[in-house]
Amino acid sequence: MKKNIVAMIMLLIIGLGLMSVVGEMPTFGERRFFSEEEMYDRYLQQGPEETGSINIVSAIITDYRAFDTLGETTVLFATVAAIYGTLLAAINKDGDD
Amino acid sequence: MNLTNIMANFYYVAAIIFFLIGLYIMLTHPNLIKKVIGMNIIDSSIFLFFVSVGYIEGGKSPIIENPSPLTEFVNPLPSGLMLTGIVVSVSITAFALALIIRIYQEYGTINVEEIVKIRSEEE
Amino acid sequence: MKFEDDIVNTVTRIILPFITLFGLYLIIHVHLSPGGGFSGGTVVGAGFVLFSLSFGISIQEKKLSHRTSALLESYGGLWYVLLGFVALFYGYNFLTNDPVFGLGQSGSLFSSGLVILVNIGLGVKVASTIITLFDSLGGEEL
Amino acid sequence: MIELFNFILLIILIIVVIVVAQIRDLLSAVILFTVFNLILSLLWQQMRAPDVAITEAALGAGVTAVLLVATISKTRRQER
Repeated sequence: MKKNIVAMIMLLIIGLGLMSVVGEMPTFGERRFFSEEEMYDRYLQQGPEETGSINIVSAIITDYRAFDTLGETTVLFATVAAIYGTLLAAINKDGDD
Repeated sequence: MNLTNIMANFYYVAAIIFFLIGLYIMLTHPNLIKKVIGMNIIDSSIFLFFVSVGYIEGGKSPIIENPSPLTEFVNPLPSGLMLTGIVVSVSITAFALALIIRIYQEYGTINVEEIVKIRSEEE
Repeated sequence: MKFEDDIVNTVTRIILPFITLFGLYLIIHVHLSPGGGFSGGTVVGAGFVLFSLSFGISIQEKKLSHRTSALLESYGGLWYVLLGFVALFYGYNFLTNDPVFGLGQSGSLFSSGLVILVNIGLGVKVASTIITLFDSLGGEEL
Repeated sequence: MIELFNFILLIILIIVVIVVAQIRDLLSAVILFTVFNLILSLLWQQMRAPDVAITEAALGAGVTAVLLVATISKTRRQER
């Protein structure tokens, strides 16, 4: 029970810090602050001509940032390899005993 | 700290609340599967924060059927980044669950306190 | 993991082609509508997971063996890298789209060369990853 | 109107997360976590991000829940 109270106090401090950051952030849904940037205009104005895809999100993840997605497929491959290593090592060890 | 600004940004406040509750689950519950669920809740809070940053009032989803300069679209960049993040979070969850199954085969429990007790008795 | 129930088996038999068709639709129409390699591949993999939940993993092994699934996953990643190397032979950067692959008419089904080719490989890879994850985490022998 | 709908969805999400934190049965926690992800995908459709909504409904709600249930079936159901 003592552990819960200590965790609550700690989380309260973290929450107050994050909440002060939210107080300084621009209003939700406003165009001016986050979205009037070069990449937004470039993607939305020249995306269909440059990639031929009218769905801009898939144009971003497989054309503009295709190298990023290549790294992500590597993550998937590493996950499957790690799970095989973790679970099959147990079977081989049991077979030896 | 601006109070009216906080009231207008209730999406960010909800993301912070999810983050804190997920962190609370990870800190206080001794069960490993409950810790994995808490980690997933923290991931979802980060996704909620990023996607709500990209939203624009009155914007359409970024699929350009007829190009015209008058139509407003939401920012497609946070959506693409979070699409990557969801897949990575599922990968991390799967690997953590494989480790949990291995721990259960080794110790017969998935409670952290019992595992610590068993390990201290072994030494 | 097997769940023997007539209702579940019948509903699975009816609904499984539509799930797979929807996943393939999401993969093929990546440049026209929401979706893509990740979500479409996940839907196809979830259809296989539903099949193995209702009929048993051993019957699903006959349809798609472990070895085939592992090969599909490896060749999905290899297909991605090979598509990147095609641009190098023409003298452009790695994973270049525009002059190497034809773009076609924007808005039609056969357009946006690299995007749709990459997404087909991604869909195959993600689907086999989901099947492999479920088989290794939920299989009886482990 | 849409703002009110999103606000109600966020309130439901917070209640579901608090129940997930309090409940002792692991299977119920996993099912409530699936509900959490489905409502979250509804919220992302409201925020005009349909790609993320489809991916979350398939990966976050479907596959994660299946993997968690598979793990619970191999280990212990009650949290002690």
